[in-house]
Amino acid sequence: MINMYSKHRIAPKRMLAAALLAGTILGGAGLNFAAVAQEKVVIAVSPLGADSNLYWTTTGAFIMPSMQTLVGNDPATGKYDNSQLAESWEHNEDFTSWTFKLHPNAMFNDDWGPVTAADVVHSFEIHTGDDAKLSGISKFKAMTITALDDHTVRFDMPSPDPDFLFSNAGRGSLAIYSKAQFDAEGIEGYEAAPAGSGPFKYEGREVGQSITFSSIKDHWTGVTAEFDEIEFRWVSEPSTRFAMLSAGEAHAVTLPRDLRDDASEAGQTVLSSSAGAMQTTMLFTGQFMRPDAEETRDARTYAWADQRVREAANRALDREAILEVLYGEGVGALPVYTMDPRFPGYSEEVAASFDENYGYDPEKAMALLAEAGYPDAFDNAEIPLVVTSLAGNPEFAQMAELVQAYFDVAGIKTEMREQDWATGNTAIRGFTADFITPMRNAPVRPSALGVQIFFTKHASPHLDIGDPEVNELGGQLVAETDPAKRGEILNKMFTRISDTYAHLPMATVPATVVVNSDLVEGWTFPGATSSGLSHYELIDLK
Amino acid sequence: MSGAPILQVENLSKHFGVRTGLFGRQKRTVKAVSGLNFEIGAGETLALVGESGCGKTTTTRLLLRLQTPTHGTVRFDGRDIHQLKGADLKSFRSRVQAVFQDPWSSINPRVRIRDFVAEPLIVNEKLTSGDIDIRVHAALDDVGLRPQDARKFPHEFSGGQRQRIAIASAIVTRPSLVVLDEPVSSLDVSIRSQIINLFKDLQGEYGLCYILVAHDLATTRYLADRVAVMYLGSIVEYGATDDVFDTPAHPYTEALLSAALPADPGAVRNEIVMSGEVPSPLSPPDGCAFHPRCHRCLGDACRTQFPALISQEQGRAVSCHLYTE
Amino acid sequence: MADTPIRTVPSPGLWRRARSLPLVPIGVLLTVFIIPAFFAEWIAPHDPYVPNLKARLQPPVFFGGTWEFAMGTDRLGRDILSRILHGAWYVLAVSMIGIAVGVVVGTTLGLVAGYVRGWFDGLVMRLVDISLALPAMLLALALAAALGASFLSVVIVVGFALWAYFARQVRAEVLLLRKSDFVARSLVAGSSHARILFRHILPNVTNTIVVLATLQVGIAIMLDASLSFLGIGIPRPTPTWGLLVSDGRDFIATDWWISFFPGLAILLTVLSANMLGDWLRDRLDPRQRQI
Amino acid sequence: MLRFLSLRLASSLFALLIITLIVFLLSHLSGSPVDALLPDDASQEQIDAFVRDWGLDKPLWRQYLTFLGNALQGDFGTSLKWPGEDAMGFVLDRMPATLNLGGLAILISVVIALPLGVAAAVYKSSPIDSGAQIFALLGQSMPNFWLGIILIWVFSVWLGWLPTSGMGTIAHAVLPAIAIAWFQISALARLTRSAMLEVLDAEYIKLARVKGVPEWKVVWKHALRNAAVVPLTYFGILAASILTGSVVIETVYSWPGMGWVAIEAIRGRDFPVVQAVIIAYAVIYMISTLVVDLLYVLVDPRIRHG
Amino acid sequence: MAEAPLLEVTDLKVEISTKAASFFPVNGHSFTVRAGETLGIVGESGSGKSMTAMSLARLLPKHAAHIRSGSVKLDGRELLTLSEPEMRRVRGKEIAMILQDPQTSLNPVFTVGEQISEALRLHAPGPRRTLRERAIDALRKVKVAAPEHRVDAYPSELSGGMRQRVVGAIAISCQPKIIIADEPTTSLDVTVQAQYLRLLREMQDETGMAILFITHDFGIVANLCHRIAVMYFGRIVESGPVDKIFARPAHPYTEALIAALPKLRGQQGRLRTITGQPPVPTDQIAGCPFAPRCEYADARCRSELPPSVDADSAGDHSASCWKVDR
Repeated sequence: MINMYSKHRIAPKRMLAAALLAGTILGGAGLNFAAVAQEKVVIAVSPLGADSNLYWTTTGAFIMPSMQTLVGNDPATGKYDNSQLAESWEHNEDFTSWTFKLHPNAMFNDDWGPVTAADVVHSFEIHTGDDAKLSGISKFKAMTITALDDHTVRFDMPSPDPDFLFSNAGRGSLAIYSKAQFDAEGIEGYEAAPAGSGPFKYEGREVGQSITFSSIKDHWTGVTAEFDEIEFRWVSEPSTRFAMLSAGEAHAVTLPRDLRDDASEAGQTVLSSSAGAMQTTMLFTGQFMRPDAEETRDARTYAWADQRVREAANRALDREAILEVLYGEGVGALPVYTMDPRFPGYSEEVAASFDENYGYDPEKAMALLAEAGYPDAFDNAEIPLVVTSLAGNPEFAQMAELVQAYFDVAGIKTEMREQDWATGNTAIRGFTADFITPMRNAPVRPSALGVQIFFTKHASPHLDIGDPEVNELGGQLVAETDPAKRGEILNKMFTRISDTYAHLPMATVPATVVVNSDLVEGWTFPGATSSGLSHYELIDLK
Repeated sequence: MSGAPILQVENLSKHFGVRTGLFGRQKRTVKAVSGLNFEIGAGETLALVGESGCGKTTTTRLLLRLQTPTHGTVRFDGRDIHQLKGADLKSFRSRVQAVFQDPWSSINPRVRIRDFVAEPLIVNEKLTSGDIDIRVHAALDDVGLRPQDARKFPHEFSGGQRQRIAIASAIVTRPSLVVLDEPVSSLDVSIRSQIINLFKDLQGEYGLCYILVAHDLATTRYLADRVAVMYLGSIVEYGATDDVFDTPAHPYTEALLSAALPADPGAVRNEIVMSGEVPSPLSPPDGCAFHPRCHRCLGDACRTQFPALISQEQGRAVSCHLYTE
Repeated sequence: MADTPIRTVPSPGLWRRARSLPLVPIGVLLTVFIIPAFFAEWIAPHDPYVPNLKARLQPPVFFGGTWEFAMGTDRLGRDILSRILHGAWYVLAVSMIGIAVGVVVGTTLGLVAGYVRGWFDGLVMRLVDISLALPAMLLALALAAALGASFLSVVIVVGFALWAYFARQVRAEVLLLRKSDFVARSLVAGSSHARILFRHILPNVTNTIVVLATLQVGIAIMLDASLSFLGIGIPRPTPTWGLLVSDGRDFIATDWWISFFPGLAILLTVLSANMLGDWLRDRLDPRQRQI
Repeated sequence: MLRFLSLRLASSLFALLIITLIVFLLSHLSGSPVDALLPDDASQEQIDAFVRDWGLDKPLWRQYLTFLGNALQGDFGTSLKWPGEDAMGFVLDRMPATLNLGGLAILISVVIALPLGVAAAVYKSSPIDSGAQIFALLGQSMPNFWLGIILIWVFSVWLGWLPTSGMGTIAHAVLPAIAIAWFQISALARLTRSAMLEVLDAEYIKLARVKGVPEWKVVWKHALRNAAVVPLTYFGILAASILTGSVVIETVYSWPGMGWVAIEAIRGRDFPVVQAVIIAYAVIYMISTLVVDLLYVLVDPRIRHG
Repeated sequence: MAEAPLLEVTDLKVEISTKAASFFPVNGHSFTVRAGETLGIVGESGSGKSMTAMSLARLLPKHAAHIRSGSVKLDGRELLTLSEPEMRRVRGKEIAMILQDPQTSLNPVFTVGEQISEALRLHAPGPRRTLRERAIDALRKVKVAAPEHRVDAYPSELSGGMRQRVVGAIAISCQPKIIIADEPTTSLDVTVQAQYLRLLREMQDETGMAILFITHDFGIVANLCHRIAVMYFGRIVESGPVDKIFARPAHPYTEALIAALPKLRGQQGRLRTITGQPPVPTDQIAGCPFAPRCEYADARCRSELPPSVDADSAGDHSASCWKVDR
C-alpha cells in the first residue's frame, strides 16, 4: 500500500505544476492583448530604414506626427497648403529667395512655448549638421537662413529653386524642433522626448517595435483627433500585419497588393491616398547614351546601349496585364517616370502617344531585336534583372519576374539577380552597374527635381543616362527661372526621354492602407510623404 | 633457458605525468612500471601475473612499441626496438605480433577475414596477392579454420572462432614473439581449452615464444615456462613457473596463489587473509609497496626501504626484505 | 582506463535487411523528391516559369479548381504542381552538395583531429566552436551581401552550417576507435597511421556519417527555406521549395495552397529523410546518438 | 575543476578573437555602408565626410586593429542605422528580449521533449514510440517561418487566444517560443530516447527493479537522472540553434530582440551593430556551453570525482 | 532432507519471441534450493543461466521474453501468479540479487547511502535518520571500512571490490530469504574475489539465507557451493552435491568441462577439449543438445531428448543423459 500511496501522492503534485504553468501563460494572455482599447489607434507598417527621435539623422522616411514642417499638403488634393507652421510664403523672381511667415499662434507641445523664427533657424542648423542624412538635405546645406522677425524667416539659395515648397512639405527635409527645449535640455532632451508642434504629443518608443503618441486636446490648429493615442508598430511580415488587422489588434496596416485584395474580400476596407504617392519604373542602368561610353568600356556589353533594343524591351511588355497583377485595376500606366500632371512640364502629347509608342507589340519587339542583331551582336546577351525584395517594395520581385517572362517571350534573355539596394547603389555609384533595376519615386517629386535626379548628371551624377541632349536641357533648367520656360524645357526633356526609350516606365500608384472595417470609418490622406501616410488626426473611427 | 635470449628488457620504466589539484598546479608522476628486468629465450613462454593496475598492460605496450619508455631499453634480437627505423622496423613489426583479450573488439568489423589476417603481410612484406592468399590460407589452416572463411566478415563467427582468426593473423608472418594479452579470459570454458591447446601446438610447430598476460593462474601455470609476478609496477618475484607456483617466495605471490580457487572441492587451500585492495599508483606506499597488505610484514624495514630484486638460485629472483640479509 | 569496448551487432542477412526496409519513407522520397528532381521536364504539366495571367490564383482541384492545375496556381498564374516538381532538383542539389561539403570537410577534420590529438585537435575543436557560435543565418546574410545571393552562396552556407556537426561526431567516434584493440592490433602488425586512419577507422565511422547525413537533409532543406525567407536564397525565378513556401507565406489565410503544397513537399521529404535516417541509425549503429 | 574551467575560458576567448576577425572581414566584404546609409541624392561632400568619420578610408588592417582595441573596451562604435545608439549597448538592450524568448523556447522544448523521449524509450517500438517520434519530427519538417505564420493565424486570428506579434506579456512570447522550440523538440526527444534506451539496459536499472522499486520511479528517478546527461551535452548546440532560429522567428513576430537587430543591421550595413550583435551571439553561445559544462559536473558525480 | 525446500522451481520455460525468431532460452528445468544452502548454477554463455535468475525475480525484459510454463515457489508461495505490486514486495525483501558488474550495477548519480536506504525505505520504512543508520549498519556488515564516511560516497569514488560489497549490502539490507548472485565476481581480481566469496559465506553463516550462485567458474562452485546444477542449452543437464559431481560427473558435458580445465597444481599433459562451438539459443537441435559435441553420442542421443535420471542410489544426484550408466 505504501507504494500505491506514494504513486498517488506525486501525481497531483505534478498536475499542480502543469496547472500553474498553464495558468501563468493564460493569465498573462488575459492581460494585454485583448482587442485594442477604442481610444488607442494602432497602425502597423513595415519597419523603417532608420529609427530615431533625431529626425535629421534618418533618411526621412517617417516624420513623426508630433512634428511639423513649414508647408502642408491638402489631404484631399495633395496641393501645398498652410496647415503646417507657415501661414504664408513668397519668393523672389528668380526663385533664389523664399520667405515664410509663421502662424502667430503656433505652439510647441509640452509647454515649450510658441513656435518662432528662432526655432526654424535652430532646426535648420541642426538639420544641416554633419550627422544629417536626410534625403535632399544637400540642397539645404548650400542655403542660408535669416530670421527677419519673430515669425518670419528667409531662405537664400545660390541657384533658383522653384520647387522649394516640396522640400518643406511632404518630403519633409526640415522638421521644426523647439529651441527652448534644446536650450534647456540639450540634444538629450530631443533623444528622450522631442517636443513638436503637431496635433500629437510624443509619448515614447520601443526601438524597433513601436512608437506612441497621444493626441492633443486643444491643438493650436483647432484640429483634434477623435482618439486619445496612436501607436505605430513596425512589423516586417505582411501576413503578420494582416493577422493583426484581422485579429483587431491593428486599426490600419499597409499590405502588398494581393493581400489587399484578400483583405478586401474578407470585409476590410482598402483606403487609397487622394493623389498618386509613388511612381515605379525599371531603369536601364549605366550611362548607355554617353558619347564617351566607348572609351571607358565596351558599350556592346550593355545590350540596351542600342535604342532598338530599348524599344523592343518596352514593346515586349504587356503593361496592362503587368499593372493589373502588380497594383490592381485602375492604376494607369506612366508614360515617363517622374512626369506628373500635378507638376509643370507635363506633356499631353507624350501621354497621348504612349500607347502607340510603347504599346504591347511582341512582333515588333522581335523584329527590332532581329534588326539590332540581338543577341548575337552583344558580348553580354544575358541581362541581369535585379530583384530587391529587401527594400520593402514587395511588388518589385513580381515586377521583375513578370518582366522577365515577357522579355523571354520576345527573345530577350535575362538572368535574375537578387540584390539589396546598397549593393545596387554601390554598383551604380561606381559606374559598374550592368543590370535593369526597379526604381521608385516616392513621394512623387516635382518633375523638375525628379527628372534631374533620375536622368541627368545634375542632381545625382551616377543615375545620369548619359544623353547629351537631356543633360543640355537639364543645364538650362537649372538656370531658368521663368515658369513657362521651365515647363517648356521639362516638356522637351520628357519627350526626349520618351523618344529614346530611355527606360521602362511602369505606373503611378496611390498609397494604400487597409483598415479594419469594424473599427475605422475612413481616413483622407494625400500620399505626399515618403511612406505615403500622413494626416493621422483625420482617422475617422466608428 | 635455451640459447640466446630473443628479447631482453633492461631497467624498463614508464612514467606518466598527471596534473591534479586546483588549476592542475601539482604535477604528479605515476610510475606505471619501473625498473623491469627480464628476458625471454626462443620457444619460451613468459607470463606476467598480478592484479589489475599492476602494470602488465603497460609492459606489453612497451614491448610492442606502442609506447615509448621513460627509461630503459627493450632489445629484440639484440637491438633496441625503440630506435628502429625503416626496414628494420618493418622486420620487427613482422616478427613480433599480438593477440588481445576481446575477440569482439580486436577485429575490425568492416574488414574481410582475409584482409584482416593478411594485414601484417601487406604492410611489412612485398608479396603478390596470390602469395598472400596462400599464406592466409595456411595460417587459417593452422588455427583450424577453412580457406573459404577468408571471404567472410567477422560478424559471421563466434567468439572462439574470432580468437582463432586473431591468432591466424598473429602467426601469418611467422613471428618469433607473440604477446598474448588475456587471450582466453573472455572465452567459454569449453572453448578455452581448444585455444590453449592451439597455443601449445603452434609453439611446438613454429618455435614461437610467448609473453602471456593472464589473470587465470591455472592457465598461466599450464602455458608458461617462467613467470614474473608484478605488484604496483614492479616485478616482485621471477622464476620458473613450477618453482614459483609450488614454493612461492614472496608473500604477495603466496597470497595471490592462495586466492586462486582450484576446481576441486577436495583441494586443500591455505587461505591467506590479505587486507585491503591495491593502493592507487598515484600515491604508492613508501618502502615495499606491498607492506600495508603483507601478512609477513617485518616492520620498519618494509615500511621505509624499497627491497631490491635479488637473484636466487635457478634463475629465481625475489624482491622482499625477508630474503635480504 | 575503462574503455568502452567497441562491439558491432551482427548484421542480418541481405534478404532480411531488404524485408525490413522502411518502404513508406523510401516511397515518399522517391515520388516527392528524387523522381521529380530528375524527370520534372517530362512529368510537369506546365511550364513552371511562364506566368499565365488569366489563370491567377486558381484553387486546387477539389477546392473549386480543376485538374488542369491540380494544386492551384500562384499569383502569376503559374502551376504550383509544376513548380514543385521543377524545384525538387534545386532542393536536391543544394542539400546534397551542401551536405557533401559538410561531410568532406567535417569528416576529414574530425578524423585527423581525433586521431592525432594535440594542438591540431584543439584547433579543430575551436573551429567547431566558432562555427557553432556564428549563427549560420547571419553568416548567410553577410555572405549574400558580399557575394550576392546565388546557388553557390547557399551551398557554402549549408556546408558551413553542417560541417561542425560531422567534425564533432566523427572526432568523438575516432577518439573511441583509436583506443580500440583492433587499432592496437593493426599498429602491432606495423600499419602506418594513414593506413589505420583510412583502412580501419574511416570504414567504422561511415555508418555515423551516413546516418548523420541522412538526418541533415532536413536541416539543409530548412536552411535553404529560411534563406529564401530572408530573400537571400537561390534567386528567382528558380522555384526552390523554400522560395515557394516563402512567397506564399503571406497568403496562408486566404490562398493557402500557394505555400501549403510546397510546404507539404518539404514536410514529406524531411519527415521521410529523417525516418530513413532513424531506421539506418537503428540498423547501422546502436551507439550513435547524436541528432 | 577550476583548471578545466580556465582552460575552457581561454579557448573560448581565442575562438572569440577569430570570430571578431571573421565578422570584421565579412562585414567589410559586404559593401560600403555609404550606399545603405546615405540617401540617393547624397552629395559627394556628404559621402566624403561620412567615409572620413567612419574611418573607411584607412587600410583594412588598421581598421581591424582599431576595431579590436575598442571592442576590448566594449566599444563597438555608434550605430549607423539607429543614430545616437551605442552599438553594443543597443544590442545589449535587445538581449533580454532574445534571452527571454530563447529561455521560454528551451523550457518548452525540454518540458515537451523529455517526457516524449522517455515515453518513446519506455514504450519502445509501440505506437506511442512512433507517435512521439512523428510529432517530434513534424517540427523539424516545417520551415519555422511557415510554422510561425500558421500559429499566428490559428491561435491569434481564428481562436483569438494569443496576441499576433510584438513583445509585452508572457502571452506574446508563447507563439514565437513554440515556433522556435518545436524544431528543437525532435532532436532533444531523440537524444533522450536513445540515452534512455541505453540507460534502461544498464545493470543499475535492473538492480533498482530487483530492490522492488516501482517502475515509474525506476524510469523517472533512476534512469532519467542518468540519461539527462546526454541531452545536456546537446544544450550548447541547442542554444546555438535557438539563437539561429530566433533570427527568423523574431522577424515573423516583430520581436525586437537580437535576431531582429541582426537582420536590420546587416541589411542596413550597420557595421558597428553587426559586429556587436554577432559577438554578442558568440558570447552567449560560449557562456551557455560553459554553463552546460558546469551543469554536467553537477549532474554527474562521476565527473566531479573523476 | 524431509524439510520443504525454500525455493522450488518446476518445469520453468521462458520464451523469447521477436519478429525474426522465437526460442526458449530456458527450456523446462526444475531445481530446489533449501534454506541456508548454496546452489551453484554453472553454464557457459548462452546456456540460459542468467535468464533463469531474472525469471525467478520476474524481471525478464518486457515485450520480448515471457515465462511460458512452470512454477516458482518461495516458501511454498507461488511467485508466478502474484500481481506486480505484490511481486514488488517480494523483490528486495525476500529475494535479493547481486548482479555481475560492480562497475555498472550501482547508479552513478546517487550516493551509496541513498541506494541502500532506498531498498530499506521500500520494505521497512522509517525516518530518514534511522534509514541512514541502517544503511551504515549494512555497510558495516559487508566489512566496508569507515562506513559512516563511505555512506555519503558516490560509486565512482569506490574501487571495484568495494562497489560489489555495496551491492551486497543492498542485497542483505532487508534480510532476504535468498540471494541470487549472478556472476558477482567475474570482473574482480582473484584476491578481491577471494575476499568477496569469504564475505558471502560469512553472511550466509550469520543469517542462514540461501544463495543461488550463477557462474561459469568451476573454481568458485568447488569452493563455495553445496550443490551444483550444470546448464546447457536452456536445461539443467546434471545436478547434485558438489563433491559427487567433481568426483564422478554423470553427464559427458560436465565430465568434459572439468577435464578441460588446466589445473593449478599437479600438472597434466595436453588439455582435454570439447569439439565444436557451444550452441546459441536460437539453434534447433533434435535429441540431446550436447549430442553433436559428445564423444559417446549414438543415434538415440541425436534423436531423443534424454530424461533426468538418478545417477546413483542416494537420489541427490541426477543427470539428463541416455548414457548415465556408461
